[in-house]
Amino acid sequence: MDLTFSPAEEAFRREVREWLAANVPDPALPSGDTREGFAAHLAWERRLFDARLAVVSWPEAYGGRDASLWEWIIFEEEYYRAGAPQRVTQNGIFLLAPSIFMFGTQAQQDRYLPRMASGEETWGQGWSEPEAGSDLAGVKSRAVRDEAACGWRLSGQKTWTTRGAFCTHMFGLFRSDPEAERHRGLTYFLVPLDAPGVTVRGFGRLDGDEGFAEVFLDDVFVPDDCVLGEVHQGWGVAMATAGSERGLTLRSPGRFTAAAGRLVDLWREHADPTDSGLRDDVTRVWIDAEAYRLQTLEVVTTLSGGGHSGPEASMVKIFWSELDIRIHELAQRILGPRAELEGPWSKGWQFSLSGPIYAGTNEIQRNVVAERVLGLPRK
Amino acid sequence: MDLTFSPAEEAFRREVREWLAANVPDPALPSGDTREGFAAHLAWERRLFDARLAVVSWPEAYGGRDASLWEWIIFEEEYYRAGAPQRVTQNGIFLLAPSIFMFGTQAQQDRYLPRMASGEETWGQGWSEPEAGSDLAGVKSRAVRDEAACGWRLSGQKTWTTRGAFCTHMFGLFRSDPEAERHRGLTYFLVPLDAPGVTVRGFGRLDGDEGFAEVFLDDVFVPDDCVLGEVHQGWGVAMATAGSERGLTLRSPGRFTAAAGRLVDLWREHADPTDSGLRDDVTRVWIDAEAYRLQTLEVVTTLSGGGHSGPEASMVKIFWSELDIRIHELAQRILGPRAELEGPWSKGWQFSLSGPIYAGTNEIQRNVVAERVLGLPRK
Amino acid sequence: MRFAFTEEQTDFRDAVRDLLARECTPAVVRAAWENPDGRSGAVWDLLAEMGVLSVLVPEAEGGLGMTMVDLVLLLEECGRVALPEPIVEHAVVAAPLLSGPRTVTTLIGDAPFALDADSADVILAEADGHLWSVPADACGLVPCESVDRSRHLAEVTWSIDDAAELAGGAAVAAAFDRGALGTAAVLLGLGHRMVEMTVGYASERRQFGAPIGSFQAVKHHLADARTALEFARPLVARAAHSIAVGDPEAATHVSMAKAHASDAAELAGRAALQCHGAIGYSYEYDLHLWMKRTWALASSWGDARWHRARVASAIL
Amino acid sequence: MRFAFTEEQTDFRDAVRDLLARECTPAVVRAAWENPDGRSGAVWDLLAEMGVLSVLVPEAEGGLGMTMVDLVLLLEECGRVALPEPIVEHAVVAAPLLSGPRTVTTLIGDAPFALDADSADVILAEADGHLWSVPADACGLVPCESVDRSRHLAEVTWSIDDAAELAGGAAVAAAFDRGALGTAAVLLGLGHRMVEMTVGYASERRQFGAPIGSFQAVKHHLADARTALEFARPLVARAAHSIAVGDPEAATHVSMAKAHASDAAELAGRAALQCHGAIGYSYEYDLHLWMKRTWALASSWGDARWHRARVASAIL
Repeated sequence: MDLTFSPAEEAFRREVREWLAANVPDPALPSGDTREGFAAHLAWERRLFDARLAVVSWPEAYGGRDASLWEWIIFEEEYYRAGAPQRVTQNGIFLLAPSIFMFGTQAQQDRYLPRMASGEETWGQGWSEPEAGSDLAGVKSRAVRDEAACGWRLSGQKTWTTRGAFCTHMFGLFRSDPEAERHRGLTYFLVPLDAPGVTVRGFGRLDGDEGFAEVFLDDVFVPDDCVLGEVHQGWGVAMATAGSERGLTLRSPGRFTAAAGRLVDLWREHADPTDSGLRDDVTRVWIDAEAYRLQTLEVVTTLSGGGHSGPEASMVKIFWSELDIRIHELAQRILGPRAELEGPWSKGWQFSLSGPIYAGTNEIQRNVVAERVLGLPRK
Repeated sequence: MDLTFSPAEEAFRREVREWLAANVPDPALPSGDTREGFAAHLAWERRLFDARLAVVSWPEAYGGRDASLWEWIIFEEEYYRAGAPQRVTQNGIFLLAPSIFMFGTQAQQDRYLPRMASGEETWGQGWSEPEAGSDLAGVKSRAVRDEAACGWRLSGQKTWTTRGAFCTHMFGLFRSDPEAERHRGLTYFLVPLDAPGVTVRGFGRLDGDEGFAEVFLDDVFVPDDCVLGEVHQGWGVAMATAGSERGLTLRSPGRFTAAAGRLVDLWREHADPTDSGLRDDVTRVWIDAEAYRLQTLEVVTTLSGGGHSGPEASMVKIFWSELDIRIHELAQRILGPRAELEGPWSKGWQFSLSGPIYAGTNEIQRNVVAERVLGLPRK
Repeated sequence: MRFAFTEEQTDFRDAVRDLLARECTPAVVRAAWENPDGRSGAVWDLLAEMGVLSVLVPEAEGGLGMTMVDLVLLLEECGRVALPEPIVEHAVVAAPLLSGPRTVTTLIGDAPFALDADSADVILAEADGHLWSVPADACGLVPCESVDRSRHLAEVTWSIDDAAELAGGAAVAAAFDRGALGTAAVLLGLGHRMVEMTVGYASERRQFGAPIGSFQAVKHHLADARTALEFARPLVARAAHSIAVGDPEAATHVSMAKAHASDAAELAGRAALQCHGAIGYSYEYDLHLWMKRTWALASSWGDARWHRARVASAIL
Repeated sequence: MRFAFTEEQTDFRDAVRDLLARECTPAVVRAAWENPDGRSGAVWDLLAEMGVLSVLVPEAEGGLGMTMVDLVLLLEECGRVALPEPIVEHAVVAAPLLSGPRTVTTLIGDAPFALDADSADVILAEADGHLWSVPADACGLVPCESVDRSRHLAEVTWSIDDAAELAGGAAVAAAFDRGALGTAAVLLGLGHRMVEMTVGYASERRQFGAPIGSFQAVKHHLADARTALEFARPLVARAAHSIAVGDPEAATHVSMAKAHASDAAELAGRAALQCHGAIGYSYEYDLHLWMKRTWALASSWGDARWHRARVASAIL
């Protein structure tokens, strides 16, 4: 057991910290879930990319640094500690890219990854449909083979596409074999949102920002090279992506240790220090953020040694999403009657409430823990 | 709305309070869930009966006072406030007797009720079987008609019979129609435990006291007048009894307001008064005990006006059982390292843990609330 | 002993419920988010006509001369429809002291801002242990944006030179207690409506081949919320009775009610959102109108911990 | 950076697990409830032979000369089988200071009583900021009955005249921290075993025509318990590492671990009992042996709130 970073890793940390100190916008950018804010965030993404900090763990050829998972952890810690802008590119970089690395052809990797890293192309997920939310295998959107045109024609409706009204592309599952049921006969497509037949309608999330979109597809043609992985094998590709969403890469510990740190600052500024109940609660979430960071270090040790992440990822998702709520709930309690005012804490509180819902509700995650970690019977 | 008791009710309160002050044993009796303690408790029950305080709400003919529900509430408040002994007769008086009043013949009422009130005969419930716990409709114990002898022959095994090793009688459900399934074809029997063919084996509950028994029945003959209600109609009788268990009569608010009061005393004696977190938690359970008391007053108002108690009783069961745990959990917290010692609080803590399990687990109760109070779909 | 409302009281409640169901639809609430004054328009006047705003005004002054017991039932209905009005400030806190103006709001206790001061005629303000009536147009207002956009909040500056003294002594504390209890009653209605909305949705919405309301996890979330609300109700009714009869422990009873109702309604909001899933998180769906009102009211007029601390100082 | 145990460490753990599974069966735990000394008999000597009791004893003194990192893995195994022994007192707290006697127990920190003082040879006691070695037969013992009857507790009176000074200064606090962390590790094992027992039972037990473990409510109780334990583990491992390398924040890390492990194990106990239902409430079923040990250890060596207060004074 060795809990120290190497001199090279510490040097990387210093570089990141210094660059962020010099470059993080002040005042903060407007919300990236508005049209105006999204544009401002893309400019920020471009600066990250130019500093080769947009995708540190990717190969140099695609704009990264071939950084290790440890360096990625360091980067994320510093990024959140600096209060740097949210990553509006995250659903591409963290959800789609791992699947492109795993299932994409060389041509697809070369085509999509650099533009994703630079923010030139931005991606929203096309998972949910009006009748298929938690039950993702219930998707009804269709892909019909167009043999003559060497491609597919997509129809149907996707929804809950994050920042879909501002993104250039969507990835998602379509039913390519109408005879197959549930998990079978689905294909994973990469869809440009400017293709003829696509209509995007943005809508507001809890805090009113236009953070989501419905995407209507009416006989939208995409060529064969927009299929990721094998035809009809999209479920496996999607599950790898969903694994990324729940697992390591999307919810780096830096996010929660930084939030717990901000809560401690808020406590110092506004709370009654003799209120031992509040002290206890603030300390509890601070410890939990540490526990989350340490558990991630265990997982990274496993992955760095060639191991895999399994259904334990569902525990991680339950833990961070509930921790995030408790952090923000405490902030609201400290703010008292001012908690209802618009501001970073009330926005954070509202955002935290999405945690137990998206990326598979926590109810589904608890089923997974029970059945696949503990081995309880499905039926 | 009138929240005052009448002069007559207040006079009754004074009488009860004074009698208890003069008669409650000091030091406290040994646990009624041991053989020795049970006998001591029966002597206490006899004194209560002689003072016409054993069954205040029953008719005078059976040893009661025809007291109103309001007077019953008053009696219970005073009883718990005085720290009077647990009622080892409770499963007869509170669970079985309401069904005898509702379903019993005049002869059965005359035969069973006075001896129950005086403690001469004591009753344990015969609901659960090894394979039928929460799923009471799964009982397998059989009742076979013996036409010649004008009675029934009972065989099978009951378990979790409270204080069964010390009781004289058991009430319970037996499958009288072997062709019928689940809720049908069951008959409700009153069984003397000294009948030939009955074997009783006591066993320990969580705190080690012999609070439960298994009852083995091997071709036990009982005459026809041991059937309560109609043959094959036992489920309805049992449901009325189970309603009593979950509903008003068994868990009178006095139990919880008294426990919350003892917790406040413990807090005064042992806790750090500047610990605002603990103050907050103690206050919360005290408020909840008050809420429970007030909600009972609402229910009694409804019942006194001729109304009925419905599936809302399941909310009551969830609430008191979780309140009881929280009261005792706080006591354990206040006691700190001394919490593990044998004593009234650790005994109370262990007993409180049975609350969410018996009388229908709280999981079952939540299903009832969801389906029958809220109207959510069963399947 | 009779711990129940009278038939007259529940009849009045039913009449108000009917009116509000008809007039204060979700569309009206939603419109208040965009209106210049953040309010309901005609619904306020209909409530005035019906007497709801003057329940606590003596009959001699043209009011109904009723008590808090009558009023909490009506306030629960106002919560049920998320009425976007300063109903607590006007009809509960101010009415017994000051009737006449179309809209009165308040600035008492530790409240950092006043609700709907921009559309009120008079502000009932506390200073130096007295309550003052201040014409709203004599006040300086600095708007603060609430997450519930129907709640027009403002920090208020005012001068005693512009004000008329209304009351002092025990009336000040009593006014605050009415506000806290009125808010508790509104929270009850908000909580019940959120549970009902969710039961409706969960009974229709199907996933994995079954209505999501048939899954035990959904059932148990909602059962817990409903149970919490069940035990808040008698605390609210008892506190109303204590105020009405002048019980010396009325303030403690109010705090018990507000603490429990705040927690119960917040629990209902959490359960409602989680059981809805994504749709509940959408700005276009109505749930958030109720949720945000719940958050605001749970932390107004003293939050749950503040009120429990007040109970603690009485009982510990 | 490598946050994992070595293969040597987990191999040792596996060997201890095998030994304990074979030798420290539930029957042995149950027997300890009736034994004169409340202990395991031969298991203690087998652990001594295997070196488990002298992990922290320097090699020069005949020990294994290992660290807390090695030891917490073994303690978790002791918890898993509910080993009825003063393993934390002897092997974790005392061993680095005092090896030789067959059994050493302790009386340090704010502990009101000592464990198994009636069968110990020596009591390691704290007074005046120093640690003293006191022959057990020179002490006065007043027995106190624990709900876990394998825990023979006693209030101890002793005289410095009978004692030999062992250590002072930082070693006193370090001894307490080892005890707290050792207890956290034992709690982890207790918690995991209770979850496993419950998974086994719930997979077999059928009600309403299905294994009760297939019902979502049961699944979710157990998933929550398992998740709480999952995040206690790295806190325990990190605190062990901090002690081993002399990290100046080791005491804070120990408190984080003990607080979290106490809560997680208690949650596991609650979930286990509730999911078992009545059978878990029976004295004849084994679950209560684990539950009662969990209650005792959760409130020993500082309970969760005590340890969080210590963390608070470091971070707030």
